[in-house]
Amino acid sequence: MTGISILIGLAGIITAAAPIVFATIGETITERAGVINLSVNGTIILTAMVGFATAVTTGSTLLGFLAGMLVGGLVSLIIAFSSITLKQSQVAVGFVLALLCRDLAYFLGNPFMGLSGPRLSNFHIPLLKDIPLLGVLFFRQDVMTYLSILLIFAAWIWIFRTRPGLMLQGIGERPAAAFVRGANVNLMRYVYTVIGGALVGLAGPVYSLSVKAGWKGTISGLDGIGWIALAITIFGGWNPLRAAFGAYLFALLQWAGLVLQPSLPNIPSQVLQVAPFPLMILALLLVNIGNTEWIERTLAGLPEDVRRLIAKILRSLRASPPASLGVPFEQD
Amino acid sequence: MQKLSDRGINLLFQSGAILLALLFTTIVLVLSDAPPIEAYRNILIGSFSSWKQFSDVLVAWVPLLLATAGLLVTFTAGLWNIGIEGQITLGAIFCTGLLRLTLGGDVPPWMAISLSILAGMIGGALWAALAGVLKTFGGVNEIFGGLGLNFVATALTLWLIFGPWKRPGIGSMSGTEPFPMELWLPQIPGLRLSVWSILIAVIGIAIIYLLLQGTYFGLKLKAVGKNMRSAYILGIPTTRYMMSSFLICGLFAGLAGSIQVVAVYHRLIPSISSGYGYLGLLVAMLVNYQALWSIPVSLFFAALNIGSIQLPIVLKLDSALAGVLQGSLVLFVLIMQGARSRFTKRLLR
Amino acid sequence: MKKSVIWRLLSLLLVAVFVLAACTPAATPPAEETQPPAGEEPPAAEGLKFGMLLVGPFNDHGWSQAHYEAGEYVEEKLAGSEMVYVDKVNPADRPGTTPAQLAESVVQQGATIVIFNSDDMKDSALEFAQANPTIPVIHASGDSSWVDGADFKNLPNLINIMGRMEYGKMMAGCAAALTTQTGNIGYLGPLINDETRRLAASAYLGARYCWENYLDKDPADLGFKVTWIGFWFNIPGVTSDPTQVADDFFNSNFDVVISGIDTTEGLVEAKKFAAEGKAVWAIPYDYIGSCSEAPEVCLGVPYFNWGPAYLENFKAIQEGTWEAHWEWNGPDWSDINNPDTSAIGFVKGDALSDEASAQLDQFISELAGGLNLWTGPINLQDGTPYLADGEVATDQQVWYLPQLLEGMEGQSVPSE
Amino acid sequence: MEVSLIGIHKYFGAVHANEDITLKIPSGSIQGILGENGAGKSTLMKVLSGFIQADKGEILLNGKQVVIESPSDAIQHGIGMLHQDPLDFPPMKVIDNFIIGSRLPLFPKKSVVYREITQLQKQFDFDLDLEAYVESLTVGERQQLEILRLLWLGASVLILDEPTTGISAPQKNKLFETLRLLAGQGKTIIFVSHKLEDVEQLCDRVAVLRQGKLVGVEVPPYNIESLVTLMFGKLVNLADRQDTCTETPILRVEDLALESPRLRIDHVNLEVREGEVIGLAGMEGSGQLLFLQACAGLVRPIHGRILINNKDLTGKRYHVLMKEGVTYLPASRMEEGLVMGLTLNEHFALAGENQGVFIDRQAIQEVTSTRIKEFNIKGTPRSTVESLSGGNQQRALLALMKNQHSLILMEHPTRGLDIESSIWIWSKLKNRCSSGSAIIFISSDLEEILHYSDRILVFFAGKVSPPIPAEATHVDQLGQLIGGKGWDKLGLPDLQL
Repeated sequence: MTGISILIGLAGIITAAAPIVFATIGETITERAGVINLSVNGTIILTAMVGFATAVTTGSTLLGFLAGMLVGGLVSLIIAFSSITLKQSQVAVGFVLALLCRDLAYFLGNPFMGLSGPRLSNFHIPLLKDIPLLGVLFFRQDVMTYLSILLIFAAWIWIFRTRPGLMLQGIGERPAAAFVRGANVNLMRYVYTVIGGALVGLAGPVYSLSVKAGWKGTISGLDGIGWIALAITIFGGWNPLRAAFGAYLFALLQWAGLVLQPSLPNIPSQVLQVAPFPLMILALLLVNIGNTEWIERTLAGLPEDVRRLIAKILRSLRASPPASLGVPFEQD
Repeated sequence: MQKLSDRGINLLFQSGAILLALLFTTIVLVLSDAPPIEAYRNILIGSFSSWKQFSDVLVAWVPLLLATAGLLVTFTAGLWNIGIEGQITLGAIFCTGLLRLTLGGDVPPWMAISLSILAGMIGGALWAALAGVLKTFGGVNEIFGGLGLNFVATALTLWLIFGPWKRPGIGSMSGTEPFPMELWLPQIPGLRLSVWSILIAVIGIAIIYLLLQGTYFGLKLKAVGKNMRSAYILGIPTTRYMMSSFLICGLFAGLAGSIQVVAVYHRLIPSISSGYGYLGLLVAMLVNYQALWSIPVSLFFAALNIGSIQLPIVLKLDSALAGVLQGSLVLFVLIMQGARSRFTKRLLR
Repeated sequence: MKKSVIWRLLSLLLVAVFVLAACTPAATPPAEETQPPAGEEPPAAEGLKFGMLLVGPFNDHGWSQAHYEAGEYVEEKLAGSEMVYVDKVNPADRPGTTPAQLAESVVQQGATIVIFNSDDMKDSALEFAQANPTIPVIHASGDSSWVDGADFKNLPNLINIMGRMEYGKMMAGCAAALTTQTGNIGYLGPLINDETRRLAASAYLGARYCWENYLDKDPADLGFKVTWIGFWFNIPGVTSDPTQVADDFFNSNFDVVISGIDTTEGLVEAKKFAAEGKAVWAIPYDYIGSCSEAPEVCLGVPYFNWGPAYLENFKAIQEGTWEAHWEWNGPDWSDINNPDTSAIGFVKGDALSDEASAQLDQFISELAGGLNLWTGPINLQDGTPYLADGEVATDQQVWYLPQLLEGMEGQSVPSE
Repeated sequence: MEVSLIGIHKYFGAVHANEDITLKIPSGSIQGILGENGAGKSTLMKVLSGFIQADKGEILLNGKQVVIESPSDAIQHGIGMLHQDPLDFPPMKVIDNFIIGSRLPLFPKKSVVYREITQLQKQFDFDLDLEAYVESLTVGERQQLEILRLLWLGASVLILDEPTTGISAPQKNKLFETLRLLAGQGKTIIFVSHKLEDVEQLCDRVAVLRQGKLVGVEVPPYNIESLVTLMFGKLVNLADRQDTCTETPILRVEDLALESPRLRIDHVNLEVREGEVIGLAGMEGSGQLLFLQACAGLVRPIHGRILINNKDLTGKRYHVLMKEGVTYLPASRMEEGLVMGLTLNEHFALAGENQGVFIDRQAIQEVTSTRIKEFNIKGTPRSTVESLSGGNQQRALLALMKNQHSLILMEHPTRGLDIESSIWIWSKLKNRCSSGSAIIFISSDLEEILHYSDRILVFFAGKVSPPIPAEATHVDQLGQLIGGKGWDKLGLPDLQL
């Protein structure tokens, strides 16, 4: 492969990862507020269908994206309502919705199978596109890809650098303390769940109107992506930058799988495709294992220097979820 | 009196949930220009109108019930074993593997079948143990560990089917070479149903019922599920119990996978788990983790799956409708549960 | 305890609701009373109901839709005939069912002939044919009824039908070779088996022939690369993403992508690249209408036309002259796009230049005149001679091709 | 600001938590609110700080009626509350704790916050590192953070809920100094406590609550006896000391070293004999919990040995130690003692011995009924534990203990209980001692430690005192040691080495 084609391939990864970026950032925001939206897989499929159907009917991709966000927001509203207001298990409701939305998409999406619909075209940013290396990599993409990159930084700045963002962290960490500081905890949880859900809902149309243009029902190649996005959120340690890194890493491994296919004749393609999952499990293992009791016990039995070294390594890897993730807040 | 009106309220909300689910599905049907009553009628006809069709429902019911039975154990231990799909798959893989070993040997068929079912159970348990070890010793949430392992299991199946276990000459989605008739679980003549698999399912759910209702093991598992720290302080080895619940669920999932191989497909196919794991999660949620109730509810879900085949045939509708009905049923039951406790709380105040 | 009472009542209610739903249109008698049980002689009706099991969605713009429309073709041509179909016949979409079981369902709806439309239904087709000896079974693709095949199963009521898509793929390859400016053709392959290998190889043979004979170029300069995604369509996390594969082809100097999979990513991506001003093209597969998603980059599509074969078989069945045989139907060389006679065809796409179009016509007429590209010398990918100089491949040698051919890049055999 | 509460009523279900409370607090004064646990102090303060709303009654600030619907309403009106367990965000930086809930712009300028807080710190001679993470601060420092934060937000009424729990004597002195300073500046301080000495030392006026009612307001000089009578409705006397100590050793700890992410303890030596009670004193997080858990096998020591009944059980897990007769009673009953959702029957089945495969419900029912009677638990065998009151939960927890335990390890055995319940529980525990059990317990109540222990270990920031006989010390000395003073006079283990 030539240098330029590698570069273009990498640029393709940024495009391919864009919907996963939307979904993981959305999920990160929701979980930061202490709510788990487990419906991601169903939401992406449903919004891909709705976005495509809307765009085909109206001829406007913009409306398609908005429809996706609307539906994603509605689905997450159900989760917010049943978990925040009705105190039902978020995991249960989210899981049911993951299955329900998927089947709903297949059922209602039938008339739109295989239609030729509008697709987002690339928009080369003048001047920037000519920067060596970076131009090819970042500035010859479509609008949603640019947005996905912007979203990473916007989400990061919001969570770590703004006053409401700090409050968002607080709500997920210790809702009672946030309440004392004037936050309407449950309202904010509603808001962030719906915003996160809308972002997840954007991932669907980004697929059906850009990355994997079209709607093909069960063979659209979307079933499973939501679960992957969820895993990446955890991998990302509730930090938009890390989550985005996870999304890009995933797309990179997928790409590497097919690029390497000819040079590794003895490795079946499925093995390369599935490589991200063991890797993800390994990553989850590394970030979590420092929190387990048996590691603490084992460490206590080790000589001083070894113990300190290992403890230091584990601490640097550790990512703790928002302390109140999944815990309903009751104000007495 | 208080008790009675409590029940009345409960009943009101629960039937409300069912009506809402039906209403929702009906709206979906109307939206897609389909006749709702006709659709429901055809689903029923497709599953209950003849003994033959009902036997097909039972064929789907057995693995679903077994998966649900396993999940009741992990749910009791407070675990969301979403990795059950992979555990069913591994059960099927192990079962197929052992049956392949017996091919051409002198093993009597009944023994080959029993051994392969056993192997399948072990395979399911091993895969569950992996999720369990990740959870208990690695701190990896079972939902995410399980999901990852599901993908790995699918890939493993495909690799086996297209690679080492491919059929002579071809490798295709149709799976591995079917086993000779002797290696099938004996079926009722003229039906695809095997009395043996029904027996296995009934015994399976009975064991789970007894285990959870009447034994110290079940009670301790419940304590672990409700409060792990307290359970530990009360002297229950929580790690061991969590692992046991994973293993038991894995055994049942592997059993379901084996049934899929020896009684349904007679070979390994790409989506051998048939989504029974996910469906089983829905059933377990719907029955509120009560073993005996999972029998009729899983039967109902199986009937929806089988009956919905009529939709494309008769009404040219997509049979994903069954999933819509199943999903909305569980969703509305959950929502109504919440609504009810809110309602009764307000009454108290 | 309280809970269980509730659940008991609840399930009663559930049953009640469904019984109600079932009983409402009481005027219609239950279906099974009017239908004969499976296996018995159907009542003599003037029309004919045939069952069709489709592996994918009936409107997939691909393999399954080609069959579905063939069914419609038969309905139109054969008076009184009616199709009963089930689509998405695969265990992923219909958990807990087998194609044999679904075949029974269509028989219950009155079908007296059953078509299984996918290679994947082979076992079920055999099982069903065995269990229902009076019902003619047509299995599209497969070699079970091929007396000289490697896997002959002697069943009186089962036939296999397949189109000689090798020709279609040769035409696709030729169109690609005549169009490519970079001299690199990408082939988007599904999973690796005999069928997919021979189709990819045929495309290569067609491409090489036209490259050499019409363009006078050195075959060594023709790049032909197969990338397998691992399945007929994309399953995230399990297969490679065909979108990524197509993009990768177009990004790495391959300007024509020939699709061997059920979905149209190759075409869709070509459209995207073309919109950015890149000169790229694509050739979809299976279905006559496949170009419609992006006609401006479509060089044409090799497609199956199952209708005539179905019609002919149905007529024979009605007349009682039908018996087991094996069909591997080629195009009607007088008009490969004749909907009534040609089993496979190739419709040219808008993007095919006039010059290439003319050359492709010439190629087609050469094929019609007896040109056989499966003639030696042909070496397998690893250099082993497969056909000696002048040796013409037998049907078996084509059908059971063990490897890709020399000159093709890409995996040949799934690893053991 | 002058605060008036008029006719406040608050119900929780059937419980009348505040009954017609009317109280006027003048500006610039320190008002004490005294009462036992459950007297309604916290409820009243939550009403005032907007955490909950009164069912009836009015709140007047400087004579003007106000409606306070949330904590942020309260702070708008200048009322800030310091909760017993500081409501802050442990994993976040101090500076961020200031910014959250402030009225700063979207992108807060940290330099401004720095300047303002530093100025404020100087006023009170505080020294918080704004870049530090809250979880690395002591409870006292976290209180300082909250006080600063509330003042920075413009609070002119400060409510402090049991602020002296878990802080050292010098920290307490520092806090009181600050509070007097604030009162001097005209702020109104409301000081909620159940500790007579604190109130006596600090407050200008004291209102006493009992069972939801305001039963009296006193001014200095206080008559302690009358305050106690007001609090409890009668005078309460602790039971006499009982000496149950024998010569047979149960537990021997040799040169123990322990480590947690924030703390290290070295060279602990202790021998506990049958019938003996050892009290562990120290402010929260000083290492006493780590030590207790190590004795239970919940934490593995990094050095040294633990012997129980002369068996070396170093590094063994809790369940192994349990078999040797060790039991552990945690502080948070519902989090790590009892299992919410299970009935008393099920608890006794779980804790019972001789378990087979199947549960003999009949037998369990009998055991449960006996224990319920014996431990005076208000509930039935079928009651779920969460339906019991706190005192009954604690009794149930004690009732779950097996009979032949040789070593009982307890965190805060009487925290949250009224005096009478505490006395009853201790009488039960002492009975166990006379039959040969030994007890090691943690308490933040020095009186409790002095009264019931035979010997006392004091912990301060990872330092551990040698066992001090209870008769040889007194509240003042213990208080000083807990605060890190007077250690030189003890002859510390590491000085001996």
